[in-house]
Amino acid sequence: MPKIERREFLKLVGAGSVGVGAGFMLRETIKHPPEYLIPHVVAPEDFSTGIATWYNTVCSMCSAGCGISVRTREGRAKKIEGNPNHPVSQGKLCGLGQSGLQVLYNPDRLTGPLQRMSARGGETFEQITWNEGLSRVADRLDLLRAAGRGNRICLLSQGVGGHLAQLFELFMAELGSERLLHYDYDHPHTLYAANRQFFGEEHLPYYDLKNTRYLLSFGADYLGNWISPVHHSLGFGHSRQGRPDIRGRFVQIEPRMSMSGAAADEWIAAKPGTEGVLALGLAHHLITQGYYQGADLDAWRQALRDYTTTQVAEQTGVATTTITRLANTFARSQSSLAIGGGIAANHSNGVDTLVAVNALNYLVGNLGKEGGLLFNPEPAGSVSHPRQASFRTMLKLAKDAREGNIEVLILNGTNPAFTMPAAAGFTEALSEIPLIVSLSSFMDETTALADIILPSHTYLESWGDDFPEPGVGFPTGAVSQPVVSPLYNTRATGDIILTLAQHSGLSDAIPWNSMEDCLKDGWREIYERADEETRTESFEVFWRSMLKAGVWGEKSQRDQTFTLAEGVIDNIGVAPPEFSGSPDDYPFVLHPYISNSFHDGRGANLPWMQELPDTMTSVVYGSWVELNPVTAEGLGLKEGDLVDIESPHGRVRAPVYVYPAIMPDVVAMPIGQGHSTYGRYAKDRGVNPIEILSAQMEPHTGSLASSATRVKIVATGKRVELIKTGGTSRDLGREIVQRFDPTAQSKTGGAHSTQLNSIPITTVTT
Amino acid sequence: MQAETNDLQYADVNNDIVRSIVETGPRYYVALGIAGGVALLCFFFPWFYQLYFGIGAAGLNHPGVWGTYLASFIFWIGLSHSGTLLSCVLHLTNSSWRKAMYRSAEAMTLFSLMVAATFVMVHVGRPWFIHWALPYANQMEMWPNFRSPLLFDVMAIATYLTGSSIFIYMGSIPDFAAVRDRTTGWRNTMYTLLSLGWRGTDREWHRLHWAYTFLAVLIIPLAVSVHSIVSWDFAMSLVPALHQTIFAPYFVVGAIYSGTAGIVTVMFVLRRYMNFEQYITKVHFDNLGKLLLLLSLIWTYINMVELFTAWYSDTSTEHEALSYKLFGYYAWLYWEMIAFCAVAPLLCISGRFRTSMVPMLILSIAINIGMYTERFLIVGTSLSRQYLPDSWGVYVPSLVEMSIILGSFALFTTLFLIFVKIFPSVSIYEVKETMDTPTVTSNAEPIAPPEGSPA
Amino acid sequence: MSIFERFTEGWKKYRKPGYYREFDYHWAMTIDLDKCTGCEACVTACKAENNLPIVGEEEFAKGREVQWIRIERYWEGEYPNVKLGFIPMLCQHCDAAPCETVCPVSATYHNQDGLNTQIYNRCIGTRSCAVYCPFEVRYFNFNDHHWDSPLDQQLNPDVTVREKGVMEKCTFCIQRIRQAKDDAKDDGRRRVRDGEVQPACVQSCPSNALVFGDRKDPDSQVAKSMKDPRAYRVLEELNTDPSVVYLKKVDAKG
Amino acid sequence: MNVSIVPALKVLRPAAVVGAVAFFGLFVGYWANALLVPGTSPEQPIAFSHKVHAGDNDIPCMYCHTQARRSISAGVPSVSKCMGCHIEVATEKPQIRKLTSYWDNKEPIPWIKVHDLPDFVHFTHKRHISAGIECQTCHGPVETMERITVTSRAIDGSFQLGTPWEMGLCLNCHKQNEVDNGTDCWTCHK
Amino acid sequence: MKNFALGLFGEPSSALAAAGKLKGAGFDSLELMSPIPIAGVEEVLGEKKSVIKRFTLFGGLFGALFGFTLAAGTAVLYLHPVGGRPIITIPPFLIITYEALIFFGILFTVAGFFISSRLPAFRDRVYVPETGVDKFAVSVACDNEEHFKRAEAILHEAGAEQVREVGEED
Repeated sequence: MPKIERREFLKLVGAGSVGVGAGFMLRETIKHPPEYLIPHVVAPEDFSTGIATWYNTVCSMCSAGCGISVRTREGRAKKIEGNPNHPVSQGKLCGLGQSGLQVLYNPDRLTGPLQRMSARGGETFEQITWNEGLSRVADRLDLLRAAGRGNRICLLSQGVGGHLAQLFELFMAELGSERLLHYDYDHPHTLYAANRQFFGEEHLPYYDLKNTRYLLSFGADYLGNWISPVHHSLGFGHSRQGRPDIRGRFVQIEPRMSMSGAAADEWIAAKPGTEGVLALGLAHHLITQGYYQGADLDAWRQALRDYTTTQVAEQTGVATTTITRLANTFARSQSSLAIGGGIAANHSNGVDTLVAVNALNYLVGNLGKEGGLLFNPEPAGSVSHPRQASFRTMLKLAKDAREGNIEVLILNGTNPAFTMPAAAGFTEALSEIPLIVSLSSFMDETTALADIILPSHTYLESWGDDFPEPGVGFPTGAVSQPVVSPLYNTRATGDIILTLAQHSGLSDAIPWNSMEDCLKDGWREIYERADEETRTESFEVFWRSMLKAGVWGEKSQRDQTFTLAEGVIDNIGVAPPEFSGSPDDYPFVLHPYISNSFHDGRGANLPWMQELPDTMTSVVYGSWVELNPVTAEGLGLKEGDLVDIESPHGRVRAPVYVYPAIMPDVVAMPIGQGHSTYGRYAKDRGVNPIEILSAQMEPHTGSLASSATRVKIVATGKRVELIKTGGTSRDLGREIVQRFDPTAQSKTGGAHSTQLNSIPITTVTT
Repeated sequence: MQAETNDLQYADVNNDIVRSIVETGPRYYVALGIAGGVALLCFFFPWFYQLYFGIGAAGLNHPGVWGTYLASFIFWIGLSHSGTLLSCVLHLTNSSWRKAMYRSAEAMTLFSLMVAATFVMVHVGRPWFIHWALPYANQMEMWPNFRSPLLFDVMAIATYLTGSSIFIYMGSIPDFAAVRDRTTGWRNTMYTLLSLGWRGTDREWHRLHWAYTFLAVLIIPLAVSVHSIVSWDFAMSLVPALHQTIFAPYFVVGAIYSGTAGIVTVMFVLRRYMNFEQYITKVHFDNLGKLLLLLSLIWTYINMVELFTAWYSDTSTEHEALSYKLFGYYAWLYWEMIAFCAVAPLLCISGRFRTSMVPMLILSIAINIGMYTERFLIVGTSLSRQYLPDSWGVYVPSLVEMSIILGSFALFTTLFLIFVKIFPSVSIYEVKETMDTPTVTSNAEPIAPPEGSPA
Repeated sequence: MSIFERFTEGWKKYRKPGYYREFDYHWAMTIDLDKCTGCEACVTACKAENNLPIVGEEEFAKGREVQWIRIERYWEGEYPNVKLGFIPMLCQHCDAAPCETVCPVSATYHNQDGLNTQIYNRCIGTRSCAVYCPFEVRYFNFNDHHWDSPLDQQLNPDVTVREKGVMEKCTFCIQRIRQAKDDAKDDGRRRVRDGEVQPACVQSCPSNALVFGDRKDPDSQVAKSMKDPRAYRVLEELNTDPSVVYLKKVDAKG
Repeated sequence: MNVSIVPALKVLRPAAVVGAVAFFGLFVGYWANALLVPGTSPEQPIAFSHKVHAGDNDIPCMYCHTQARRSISAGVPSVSKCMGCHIEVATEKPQIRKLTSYWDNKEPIPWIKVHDLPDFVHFTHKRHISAGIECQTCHGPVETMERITVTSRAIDGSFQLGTPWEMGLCLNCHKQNEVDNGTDCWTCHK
Repeated sequence: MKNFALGLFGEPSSALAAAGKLKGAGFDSLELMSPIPIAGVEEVLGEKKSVIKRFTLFGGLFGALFGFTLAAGTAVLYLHPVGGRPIITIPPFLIITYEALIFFGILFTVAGFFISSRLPAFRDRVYVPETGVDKFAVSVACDNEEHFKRAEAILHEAGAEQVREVGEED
C-alpha cells in the first residue's frame, strides 16, 4: 500500500464527494413524482373506480335529438356514442355529436356568473355571485311585470324542446310577455310552410329512406346536416346495401355537390333556385306519360301545362333526356321518394319549390307508404317549431329593440350576432336594449354584448328532455340526465328560470324547485296518457327504466290516409328566384352552406371539429371559397389564392379552393368560422359568409333566402397555404376506390369465385 | 512520384511529420476554435433543442417522416467509404501511391462514420432508448429485431466502425513508436501507450503485415456490405422509386464516389496547410482524378438505369415518382445533382485539370454537394409521392435541420483537426518504403515541445 | 427447459412458414364504399376513443395531424360528370406487414389476434415503419401533446397518451377487444361473440358501412361480408395481405 | 530508451484512482439516496398500519379493497368505510382523530400511491384475483408492514423490499403459469 | 541481466547480411530492428509461422456461429412474429451472420496480432531509437563476453556503423 500524500488524499476525497453528490442527484432527478390515491368520502353507488358506467341521455348539438350513451369513468365523461335503444340514432352518432365532450370540457367555458364592467363592445366582466346576478335580473323582471310591461321582456333561446320549452312558455306567460322566441339559423321554416300548404299540417313527415328504392333530393343535404343526418345515414346505408338484391338509388339535385351529392349515384346541377321548376318538370312528365291516374289528373295537367320538358330544360339547364330519364325511373321504381330542402329552399321561391317536391311525392303515390313519406303522430311533448323565429321575426325584434320596446333580453344559447347578416343590423339593435342577460355556457358574439351572464350547465350536466322532430313514425321521447357532476359554478337553464320565477313570486304557476321535478311532473302526465304497455308498472319504475334505456316510445302509429289540401293544385307553380345584386356587377351566386363540423357556427369552439377535415375538401382551420375549375382558370386563380368575395352588403376575404363539382357561376362558402370571440379555438379563424348576405327573404315564411345573394370575386394577389389533409385528389388510375358494375357481374357469373380467392378466410381451428 | 521525394531523407520524414504533430501555429488554434464553436452552436445546441421539444423541431411531417437527418446519415456513411476501402484495396494491390494519403483517408472514414452514427441519434425520436437496438440480455427479455434492415445497419456500422478504427490504429503503431522516440512529457506517455512498445523487429513487422492484410481482406467486403445495407433501409420498403434491386450497387458506387471526392478535399487541405507538398503530390491528384472520372461514369450509368427501369415499368406509381423527381417540387435539386455529379467530373478527362489543385478542390466539393443532394432526393422525392395520392405531401427542412447539417461539417472538421495533432497524418514508415535507403545520417534528437505546452 | 432445448424445439416449430397465422382470432374489417358517406363520424370516434392529440393549426399546416382513420377522397371526371369517392383509410392490419419487419426494436409485431400492433413505450422513433407502410396510416408524435385543461379529463384511461418521438397507429381498438375477452371470460365463455366488440369507428358509423369481427368465424358478419362479390383490397398487388377489405362502390348507370 | 508501457501506466495511475473513486462515489450516492430518501415507502397522511388491520386483526384484504375482485383497480376504501369501524373502535388514538377530522370536514384523505405502474401498463386486479393469486404474491407480506413498502419478488420467490416492479417480473409469472398469450405485449401494454 | 550485441547499419542489405552471418555462426536469438519492413528477412532468418491466420479463421467461424445463434436464438426466446415471416428467418439472419463473422474476424485478428507479436510490451527490451528513423539494427543475445566479442566482430565485418553492448532486464 503506497503512502497517500495529503494532497492526494484531498483529491480523492474531492472526487469521491463529487461522485456521491452526482449519484444522489441522479436518483433524485429520475425519481417518479408521488401520485395520490384520493378516495371518496362516501362511496357512490353508481360507479366504481376502474369500471366504466354508461349514462343514456340526449344529444343537444343540433336539433335532430339523437339519443346518446355517455361512457364515464371515475365520474368523468370519456366518450359519447349513440344510444342503441333510441330510434333516431340507433347507436350511431355524427362527429359533431361525439364532440359534445368538448363542450363539457371546453377550456373556454364560462365558470361563473359575470357582469359587465365596461361599455358594450368591451370585454371586461367581473365575477359576481349567483345571488347578485339572479336578484339583479329578477328585480328588473319584477319591476316590469308589476308595471304591466311584461311584454318588454324577451326570451330568445336556441331551439329547445320538451319541458324546458314548456317552462319557457309558462314563465313568459306569467311575466306577461309574448316575446318568447327560439332562433336557429337553419330552422326549416320553408319546409313547415310547404307542408302546411300541401298537407294542411305544420309538421315534418318521416322520410322512410330505409325502404326507399329511388330518392330524388332537391338540395337537401340529408346526410350532412339536414334535419336528422344520423337517422338519414342509417336509412341510406340500409337502402343501399342492407337489403338482399335491392339497392336503393339516390339522385341529388343541387348547384354545388354536397356530401349527399357525393354519396348519391347521380349528381345533377340545376341552376340555383330552379330546383322547384325541375320538380314540376318531372311532375309534368309523370302526368303526360300517364304514370299518374288519379281523379284530379286534369287539374294537374292544367296546373303543370307550362312545365314541359323543353321549357324546364331551358330554365334549369338540365338536359331533356336527363329530365325524362329521372321522371321515368322515379315513376317506375317501386318506392320512390322526393325530398327537398337546404339550398333549394334558401331562395325567394323556397316554399314553392318544396311544394313542388311534395307534389312529386303525391303524384308517384308514396304518401303514407313504406319507402315513401310517412306522417308522424303528434309529438308526445312540446316541440319548439311554433315559437321558431324566422328572419323576419328577428328583424321585427331588432326593430322593436331599436324603438325601445324591449327592456330585457334573456338569451339562451342562441347566437344571432353571428348567424344574422350584417345587413339586418341586429347587433346594433341589441345595443338599444337596457338589460341583456345571457344564459350561455360560452362567451359567444351575442353573449359578449350581455350585461349579466348567468352561465348555464352544458347538456351533459343538466336535466332535460326531447321529443324528436320529425318523429320516427311513433310517439317517442327521451329524458336527458346529468352524466357528470357540474364542473363549474354554473346552473341548469331550467333551474335558472325556476329561480327567477321564485324570486318574482311566480311559484303558484311554476311550482317546481328544480328542473328534475318539473320533468318528472311532465313525464307523469305522459305516463298517464300513454298506452297500456307503458303503464304496467308504477311511474317511479317507468321513470327509472326510461332513464336507464334513455328513451321511451309507444307502438301506436298514426293513420296514414291523406287528402290533399284545398287549392294546392291550382296554386302550384314556381316563380323564378330573385337575387340581390345585378348579374352584371355581381356575376356569381353565393351559396353559403352549413358545415358538417360546425353546424351554424356552434361547433367552432370544439378542437376536434376544427381539426376534422371537411368532408368534401379536407380543409381544416379556416374558411375557403369553392370555385369551379373553369371559373378559377378564367379568373387566373389557383388553390390558396386569397380573394375578396364582395356582395352589395360587404366583403369577406378567404382563399380559393378549386372544387370540381360546382356550377361555374356559383361560389360556395362554408358557414361556421369567422368568430370574433367564442373561445381560443374559434376566435379569429376564417370568415363568416353570413355577414355579407343581403336581407332577402322567402315571402311566405319570412325566412332568410341565404342562397339569393350575388357576389363578385376580386383577386387580391395574395396567397396562403390552405391547411388540408388531402394531397392530390385524383387516383391516377391506381384503382384505390374501385367501382363495381352490377350488370357486368351478372353476365360473367364466374367473378364471384375469383373475388373469393384473393381473400382467404380461415376457419376456426381451436 | 519518386521524382518529387528523391531529395528526401528518412530522417526528414520523421522530422516533418513529428513537427506536424508537435509544432502548432496560431492558425491551427483559430481553425480549431472556429470549427469547435460552430459544431457546438450549430450542431449540439439545435440538437438539444430538438431533444427537448421533439423531432417536431425538424421540418418533418406526414408523409415526409424521413428527411435531411437520414440523408445526412447516408451522406456521411458514404463519405466514409473510400477511406478505409480504398486503403484496403490499394494495400492488397500494392499500389505505392496509396502510402502518402491512406492515413488521412482512413481518418476521414473514421470521423465521417462517427458523425454518421451521431446522425442516427439525431434522427430517432427517442435517442435515450437507442440502446434497445443493441443485443444485450435484460430483464424485459426483449431483443432487437434481427430481421430489420435497420438492425443490419446497427451491426454493419458497429463492425465497420470497429474495423476501421482498428485498421487505422494498427497501421499507425510503428509511427506512434517513431513519434514516441521524438517526444517528451505527456506526449511521450501517450505515445508510449499508443505504440504498445513497438520496436520494429522483424517479428513485429511480419506479424503486423499479416494482421494488416487479413484486416484489409475482411474490411473490403464489410465496406461493400455496409453501404448495401444502408441502401436496403430504402430498398426493402415498398415505396415506389425506393423498392429497387439496383439500390445496393448504386449506393456503394455513390459512396465510393463521394468518398473519393472527399479525399481530394482532405488531401488539398493537408497539402496546403500541413506543408505536406513533398508527400502529397500531383501524382495523387492525377490518380484520384482518374478514379473520380471512372466512378462518375459508373454512377451516371446506374442513375440512367434507375430512370430507365422506372420509365419502362409503365406503372402509375413509378411514373409519378420519376416525373416528380425530374420535374416536381425538388426538380432543381435533381438537375443540380446531375450537373455536379455527372457533368462536371467529365473535366477530369483532361490531365491538366487533374493536376491543377484548386480546380480539383472545387470539383470535389461540387461532387459532394451533388451527392448530398442525391441522398436528400432519395429520401425527399420518394416519400412525398407514394401509393395513395391523397396522402401526398411535401417536406421542407427546417432551420434546425439546416443548422445541424452545417454543424455536422464543423464537427467533422473538429474531429479531423484533433486527429492531425495526435496521429501522424502521413504514414512515416510507408512513405519511407517508397524511398531509397538513407544516405545521410540523421539527427535523431527529440524535438522539443513548443513553449508552454505541459511537460 | 434449457436454452438449447428451447432453441432446438423452436427451430423445428418456427421454421414452418406462417405458423403463427394460426391466430386465436383473426380480426378483420370490411368497409362498404357503397354505404360510406364520408361523414367522418368514424374519425371523430377514433379521436375520442384513442386519445388522439389535438395538434393545433401550425402543426396541422405542417402535415403532422394524427388520424388513425382518415377519409381519402378521389374525384373522377370533370364537371358536370364528376364523381367523388370516399375511402376510409386506416391501418390495414396486414398479415404480411412491411412495417413490422423493419422495426429494429420489435416495437411493432403481429399478435395472436392477427392484429398489427404497436407498443408505444418500446418505440424509439426511427419512423421507418411509417415509410414502409404503403397505406401511410402510421402517425408519428413529432412533439409532446397538450390538452388545455380540463380537456384532459376526457382522455380515455384505457389508452395511454403517447409521448413525443413515438409512432402510433390504429389498434382496432384493442382495449375494447381486451374488454370483450375479459367479459367473455367472466361469462365463462371461451370466445368473444360476433358483434360483441366493435372498434369506435365501426360503432359510430351512421350508415353501417363498417363491419368488424372475427373472420375465423365463418358465421360472423365480417366473414360473410368478405365473401361479397364486391370485395377487394386496396393495393392488393403489394401482397401485404391486409385484414381490411373494401366493398366496391356500385356504379349504377341509367 | 524505454519501450515498456508500464511506466506510462504508472504515470496515469493517480488520475485513474481519482476517476475510480468518483465512479464508485456515484454508486454510493445513488444508494444513499435510495436509503435516505426512499420514495418506496412514503409517509402517509395517516399512519395507517396494515400490520394492525390485516395482520393482527386479520381483516381480509378485500374487505377494504372491495374493487379488486371486479375492477382493474383495487381501489382505496372511502372515508366512510374507515369510519364504519372507527366511529366506535379506538376513537381516542391520535391517528384516528386525524381520520375523524377528515370525516367531519368531509374531505378525502390524500393517500400517497406506493405501488405504481406506468401509464402504459394495463394491469387488471380482477383477472389476477379470479385466477386465485394471493395479494401477497405481488404486494409482499403486507400483513407484516407498518407502512407499505414497494415490494417485488425475485425469480426465486423471495421478496425484495424497496425494488419497484419490472416487466421481467410479470413475464416470469406469466410464463411459469402458462397464461394464455401471457407473453403477448398487448396483454399488459396499452 | 542479459546482454546483447547490437549493430547499427545504414543499409537493410548489410543488416540482413550480418544477420545471416550471425545465424551461420550459431547465434540463434537474433533480432532485426528497422524503420521499415525489410524484404527477404525470411530467407535469411528462416520462415516465420504466424498464428494470425488461424485466429482470423477461428474468429470468422466463431462470429458466424455467434451471429446466427444470436439472431435465431433471441427470436425463439421471445416470439415476435413480424411481417408474416417465419420466426427463424434465414435470409436476414444470414446478413447478421455475415456481419458478425467479419466483426469477430477482425477482433480475433487483432488478438492474434497481439499474442503473436508479443505486444504490448510490459518490460523493457533491447531498443535503439535510431531504428525508428533510418538505422537498421541487428541485435544478438550474448551469454558471455566471448560471445559478445564474436558477435561484435561479425557485425563489424558486415559493415555495421556502430556496435553497442546493451543490457536488458529479465
